[in-house]
Amino acid sequence: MKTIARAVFTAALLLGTSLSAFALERGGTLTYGRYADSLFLDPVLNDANVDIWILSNLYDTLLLPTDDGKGVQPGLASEYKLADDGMNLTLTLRDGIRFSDGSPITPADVAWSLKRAAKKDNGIWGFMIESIDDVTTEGDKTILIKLKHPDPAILAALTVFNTAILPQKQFEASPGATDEEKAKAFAEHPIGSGPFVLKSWDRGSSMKLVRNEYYWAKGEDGQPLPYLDGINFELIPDDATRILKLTSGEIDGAEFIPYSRVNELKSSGNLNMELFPSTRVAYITLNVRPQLGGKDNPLSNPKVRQAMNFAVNKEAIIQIVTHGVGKPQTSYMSTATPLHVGDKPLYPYDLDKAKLLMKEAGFEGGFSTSILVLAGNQDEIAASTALQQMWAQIGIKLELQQVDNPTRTQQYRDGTFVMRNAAWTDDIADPNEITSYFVYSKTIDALHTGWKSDEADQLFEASQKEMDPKKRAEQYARMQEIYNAEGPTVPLYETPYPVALSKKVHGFLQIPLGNNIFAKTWKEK
Amino acid sequence: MPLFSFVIRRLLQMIPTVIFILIVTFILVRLLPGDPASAMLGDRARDADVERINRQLGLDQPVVVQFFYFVRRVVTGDLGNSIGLKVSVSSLILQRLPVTLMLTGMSALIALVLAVPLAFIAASKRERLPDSIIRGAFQMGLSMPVFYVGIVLLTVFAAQLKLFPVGGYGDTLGDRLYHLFLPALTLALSFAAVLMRNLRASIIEVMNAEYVDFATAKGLRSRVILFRHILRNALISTVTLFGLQIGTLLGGAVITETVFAVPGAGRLLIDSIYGRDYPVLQGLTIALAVLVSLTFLITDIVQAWLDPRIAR
Amino acid sequence: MNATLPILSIDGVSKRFRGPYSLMRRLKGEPPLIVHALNNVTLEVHRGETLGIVGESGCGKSTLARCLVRLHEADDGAVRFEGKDISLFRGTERRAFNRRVQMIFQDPYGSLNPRMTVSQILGEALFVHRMRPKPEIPGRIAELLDLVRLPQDAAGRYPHEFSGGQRQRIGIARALAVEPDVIVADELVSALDVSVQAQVINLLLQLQSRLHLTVVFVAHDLRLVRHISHRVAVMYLGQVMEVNTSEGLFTAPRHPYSKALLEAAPELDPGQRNRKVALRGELPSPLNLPPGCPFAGRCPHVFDRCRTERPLLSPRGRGQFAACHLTDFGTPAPNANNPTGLLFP
Amino acid sequence: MSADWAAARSAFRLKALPRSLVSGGVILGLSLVLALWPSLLAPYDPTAFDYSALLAPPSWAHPFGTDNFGRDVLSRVIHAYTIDMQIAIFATIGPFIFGTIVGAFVGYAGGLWEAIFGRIVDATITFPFLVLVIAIVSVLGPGLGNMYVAVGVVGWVFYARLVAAEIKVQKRLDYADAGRVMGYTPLRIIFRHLLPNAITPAIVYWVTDMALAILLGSSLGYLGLGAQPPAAEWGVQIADGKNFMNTAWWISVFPGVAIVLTGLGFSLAGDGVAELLRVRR
Amino acid sequence: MAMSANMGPNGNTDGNENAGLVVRGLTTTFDTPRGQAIAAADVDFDVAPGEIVGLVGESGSGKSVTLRSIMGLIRKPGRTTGHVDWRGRDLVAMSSEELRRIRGSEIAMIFQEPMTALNPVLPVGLQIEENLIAHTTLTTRQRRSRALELMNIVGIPAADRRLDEYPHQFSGGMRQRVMIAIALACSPKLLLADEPTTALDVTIQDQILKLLLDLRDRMAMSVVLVTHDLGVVAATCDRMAVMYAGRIVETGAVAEVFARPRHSYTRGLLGSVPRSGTSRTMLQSIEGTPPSLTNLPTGCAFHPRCSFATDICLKERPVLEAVTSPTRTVACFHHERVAEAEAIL
Repeated sequence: MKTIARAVFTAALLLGTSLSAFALERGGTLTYGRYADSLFLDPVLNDANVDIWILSNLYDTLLLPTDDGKGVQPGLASEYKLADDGMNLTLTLRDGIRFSDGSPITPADVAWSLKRAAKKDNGIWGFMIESIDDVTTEGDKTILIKLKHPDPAILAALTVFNTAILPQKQFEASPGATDEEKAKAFAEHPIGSGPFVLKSWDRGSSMKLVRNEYYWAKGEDGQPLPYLDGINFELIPDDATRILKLTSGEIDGAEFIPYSRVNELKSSGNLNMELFPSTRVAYITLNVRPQLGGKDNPLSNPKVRQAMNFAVNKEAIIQIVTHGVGKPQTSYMSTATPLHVGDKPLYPYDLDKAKLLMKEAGFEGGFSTSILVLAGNQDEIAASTALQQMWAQIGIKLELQQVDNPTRTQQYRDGTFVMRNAAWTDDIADPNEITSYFVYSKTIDALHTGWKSDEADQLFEASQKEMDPKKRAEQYARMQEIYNAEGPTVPLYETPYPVALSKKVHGFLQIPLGNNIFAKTWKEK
Repeated sequence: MPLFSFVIRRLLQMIPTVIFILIVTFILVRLLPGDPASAMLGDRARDADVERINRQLGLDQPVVVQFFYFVRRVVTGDLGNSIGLKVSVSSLILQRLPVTLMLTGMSALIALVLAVPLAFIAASKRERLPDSIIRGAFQMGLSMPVFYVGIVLLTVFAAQLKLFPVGGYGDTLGDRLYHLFLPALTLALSFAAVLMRNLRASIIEVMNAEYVDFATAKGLRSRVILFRHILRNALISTVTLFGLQIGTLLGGAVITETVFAVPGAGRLLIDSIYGRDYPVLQGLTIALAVLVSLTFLITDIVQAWLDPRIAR
Repeated sequence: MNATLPILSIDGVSKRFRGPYSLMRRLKGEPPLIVHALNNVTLEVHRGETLGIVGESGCGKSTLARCLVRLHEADDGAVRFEGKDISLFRGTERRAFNRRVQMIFQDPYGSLNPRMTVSQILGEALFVHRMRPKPEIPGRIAELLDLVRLPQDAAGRYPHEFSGGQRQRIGIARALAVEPDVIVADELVSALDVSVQAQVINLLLQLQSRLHLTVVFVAHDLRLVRHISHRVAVMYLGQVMEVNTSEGLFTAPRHPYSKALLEAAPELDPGQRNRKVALRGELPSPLNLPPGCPFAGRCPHVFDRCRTERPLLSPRGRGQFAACHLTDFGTPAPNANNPTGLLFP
Repeated sequence: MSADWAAARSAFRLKALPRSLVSGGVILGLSLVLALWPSLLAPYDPTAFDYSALLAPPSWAHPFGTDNFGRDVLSRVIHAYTIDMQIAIFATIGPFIFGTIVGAFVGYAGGLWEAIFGRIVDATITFPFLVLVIAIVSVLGPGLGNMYVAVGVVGWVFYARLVAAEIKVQKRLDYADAGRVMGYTPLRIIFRHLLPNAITPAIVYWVTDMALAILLGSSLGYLGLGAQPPAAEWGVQIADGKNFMNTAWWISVFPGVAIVLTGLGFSLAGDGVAELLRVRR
Repeated sequence: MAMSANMGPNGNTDGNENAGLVVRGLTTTFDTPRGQAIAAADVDFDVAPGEIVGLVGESGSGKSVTLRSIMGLIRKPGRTTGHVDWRGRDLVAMSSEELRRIRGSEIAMIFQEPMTALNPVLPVGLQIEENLIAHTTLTTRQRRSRALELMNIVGIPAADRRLDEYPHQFSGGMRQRVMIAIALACSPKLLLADEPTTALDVTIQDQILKLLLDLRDRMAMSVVLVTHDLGVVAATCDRMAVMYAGRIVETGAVAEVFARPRHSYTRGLLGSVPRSGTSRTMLQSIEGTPPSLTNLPTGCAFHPRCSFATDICLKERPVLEAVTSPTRTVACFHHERVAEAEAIL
């Protein structure tokens, strides 16, 4: 842990020196173009990335992820200590920290917030802290967390948005009978302890944040963060429009720049085209159930899957889809995910081998199959169109089916889909989340594919309690080996987060977990 | 008095229309594959999560029961709460519909401003060069997909010439009008083309009417003949078309609002389809149906006002 | 067949149309406005004769013509063809009736299907009523064209290629194709130019004697009606005011309205000018019929009884009927108000 | 027989064709040729990738440039004629036939039928057309076949409305009464007499509706609900090229031109057909 | 008739005020896809002050076109040449603004179908006042009272209320009265009437014709009355001109022409109309149909239908020449033979 902390410190220092090349300026409002609006600003009950990725600006957590997304650093808790048996965690709150309404943050608020987050059926994120047994307080600064079992990921879990600390009294004073109703009311005017406060929200149009006067962290100039007076999130779903608004100077930053535009914006004089390292991987999910729609499913044959993998020219796809921005996957998890193993691209393009495997699998003549594509999603269309061409080489005739998201999700959940495009981003600085979904069959049937490896399941269960980092790393190495060899996915590429910012904007960061960090952002006048 | 009974009759006619639309919408949205929970929760949801949410929304009830509850709520004026956005549907509609109204209103205005003088020029220079140019240009306007026109206008007028903002929606009224100009123009082009075509034909027809000859024989000034006798009569048939096209205009707003990042009802409608946000979809459909029906009513009244023969 | 039996008889036929029913009227519980197009009309048409029906617009003469061919069904009373109520005809009986009673229409532009050639129009009538076996149809078409004196090359042409008079001939040929007994001619020549009118009238006269047709000739032009008819019925506001022989009507009308109608028609003799207006006032609306005589409002001879009691059509001498309380109106005895002698020297 | 000769001469007599019909017809004729035999003119396979020429600007080798897959844009524009002309016809012919028949009956029957039909019309025109089509396509699944169904479910109403209105006018004319006096059956009067005279507005609308169908198909293609990749369709192509408007304008501009040109062809032809079918009296 | 001086026509006439209307060589052609149609050719006629001249002919004979040409109402693709002298000024050569000042004030026009000639969406009062706005300096109130006065002159009861009504609320006869009121607004010296009674019922026609005669006397104006009805001419006009295929073929005093027509067409027209005492006999019709204006026969345009025609009629076109008196003209090589032929009556 220490080495990580040191690395972070060094990185921060480097970043700091590079920043100090400019004279830091405080004040001003940053206008940031988002592709979709948030839905629900409750950290526990929210459902989607559109909420998750900006929540840290409103709500603070006890611990914070490091900027590389792999480690943990102090947040509202200035100190934390995990007992040697791994069953107890002690945290100490910072001095004088307050919520955005000025009320002090007490251990009681913390205990209540964590218990609410851990409560079964409260939202869909509780699984990350399912190990928490009880939370108690001691004095006016100390929090004791008792675990059901040793949890190697508990520290990382306390950086995740759903463990954000909310003021118990104000929350419970919100109108409504149930927790959900109260949360609905509370989330309209959230009170947290993040660097910003929600000022106004015009759903589907814009969201205005202003600086939180009570935020605890200090900036480089020794004054409290954030530097900005406020942030205006403007909702601009159309990619081209979002970029046009940025280039015309109407907004200062824009997220989700299409890969096709990255090189163009890079060469633009007044923009910084940022490619933030991410945990994002893009892949094709294959349904490997032996029978599908009453017919034998060729995809259930691992050799077929390997053949399909070998038949994909990843470099070409990276060119076509990401315009060179992405890179080939070396494991099912991204290189930015802790405990990632792998140094060379999976399944190098090898048509002969693919054909051979098809022959061995008894599908020399190929077969017809289909893939779900999110309607209108240019990346998925491009990737699938390329796959259609590539797999045609080994006799697989691929039909593209564009559907809307709910339709796709339903087929996915029902396990009736054949293939689908998919992408994944970690929410926690630990490999357990992605592995639980991809590999472990008991979460959602390994991405609803019906794939199952008893060995991997056992390894995963063991790793969830394994406190020895080295042993845990070995477990993950083995799981990656199994999955990468015969798993139900065709890994395509991993990509950074493409964010374009005006040259006047400094200090913005999107960490590999996706969180947009505006605390240290400042803007030249 | 005849106008009054005419209005009442039209209002009564709206009732079966709205009920019909209500039933169609209700059935249609429930035929859509996927449910609100799937739409909301995305790929990571577990089955238990999905079931819990559908139970909360009452979607585990039989469809007939759902419809009954729905109608009961609508009758009491409650359109329910948005599943995705977690606010009441009525507040959402009140927030979004005015934007779309302003957009369609503006584009209707632009279309009129474009179509009326040009139709007159085309009609008076019939079969000659100005007529051919005007008709050709509008023909093209009619043949271009709305999204394409939008992108082109955006690129040229906003990004290159920087005459207009790229999109979005301002805060003050003036600012909003300024922001909505380009999207309104986008919508207006094809609308103006339809209007122009119709108006040109009716101006030609009216020009040949005997009362225009009679007006000439009375020694009236040409300006009087043009405005009082030709244009007013020519507008009568165009008013109907104008009303009918409002529905089309609202449909076009769906795409325009997406391209120009205008937070209007059209986009909300699409979002609610994609989000399987049943209450919003239903509420919005009712609101739009009532709105369009009212537009028909207003155009009928305007027509009755223009043409005393209608309200007998 | 009984020779004295009229081929068509109209027994007390009434026809009403619903007028606009405004919401205000509905709310007030008032019944919808009713247009009384025909009001208890009784007439007979004898075999081989020409019955003229004359009157101004809105008098119901066209409605009556349409009732005769079942384009309208009578609300009250009955139209009888050879003694049988035509509204009871069904199936083959109805087809036979349709064949035997034909109509020729006013509008030479609207009465022919513009998308059918003349031979298609005629051929269809022949085919549907199986007038001739299929191979003989072209020959029959040629005969029909000859009959109405149209050139043979007319067969392949469309209606718009003909003049108005020629089109009326096509209409006549279509009616004759099914070899009817009765022809109802509704304003047959009123849309035609004077010189062409004469041609068509002459043709009709010729055809009638050659084919022994019974003709009901409906028109507003008194001169024409007089010229072509054996007997004339004068209608006003849905009622028959007078039935008279053609010459009887024109020399001594038995109803004040008939007389006014005759006086209003400009004479062809410039020496016969006068400056007196024949009949003042407007035609009343058929929406709200007065309780008494429909002509009471404009009649120069009106007296109290006319406004309360509706006069019935009653006999006035040989073959003459009138609906007027002045039963001796128009009798040969000279009358100060009757300048008949001045009109017809 | 001279009458027959006259009939034949009259039937085949060439009317002076309206100018707009000629120009529209030329455009549509060429479009149809491209639609039927795209391979004759398309220099490349429209779905073949060329990794060595991604996003190549127009050149002699690729007159319209290439797209992000290195596919030849010219070939794709040409091959798209097959799909788009198919959309124009298939999306409209069903509604045209069904709507015409329903409209003919409703217009002739009047009364209660007309009142019921009036409410259906109201409801249909009240509902934004595009939204309804999107919803129906979402229910049925994406693809051209389902798009035709969706357009048909909504579109027949417009034809029926036009035909019903015109039948109502025509049935009051004397020639309809002449048919009744002749004892012709209602079916014969409707289809042999009234419809040929009442159908002109529907045919004119049909021609322009085909252009609208292409626009709708493109809009749905743009939204991903129409033609499915790798098929070339103009709306899909424009959607593909949307992100390259600044760097590779040729991807979306040429299909855009094709849409406008074809739309123009249909519009002109519509005007021309209206002129040609105008009843001469 | 009381009328203040400023309501009359402009006083700046520099020509002979008593000359009336002199039409010379008036020719109007239309370019059609099938060639040039000569709708009116070389039309010469005069109208003396206070005179009613009837312009008679069948449809397409050019009578309405002649009337519209006088008024300058011919629009593209039509073209008018020749001279129309009105009080010493040529209306054809005049600037459009000059013409506008004369239209509606010195010369007024009424049309056949008041339903289409009145603007359906404007109240009739406004349509009267428009005329006054265009040609007088009357105040709003004066205009209103003048409108009321006009309504009374033409015999519209309850004028005060009816000024605010729309044309569709009037009956056919009343509408024609409204149109006459509009035409009379500025006390014109010449009234051009284009078939003013054709659409009316016979009793209403009688009223309107008598009204016109009455107004002519009261206002001392000249009238050109276009009609196809010889009865109307006989009952109303002082002199008449008969048109055929765009040309005037015969003119003269009404009584003379009726008594002894000198053109075979005039003779045929008179013969086509049924007269009393000729019931159910063949009418003396003119065979054939009027020629197409784009394809006129050579020589005399009437020769294919003329029973008097000889070779010269095929080759040469007869010119309109004075015969018995300077105002009795005819365009026929055989007018003597026609005049000698058996009388029609």
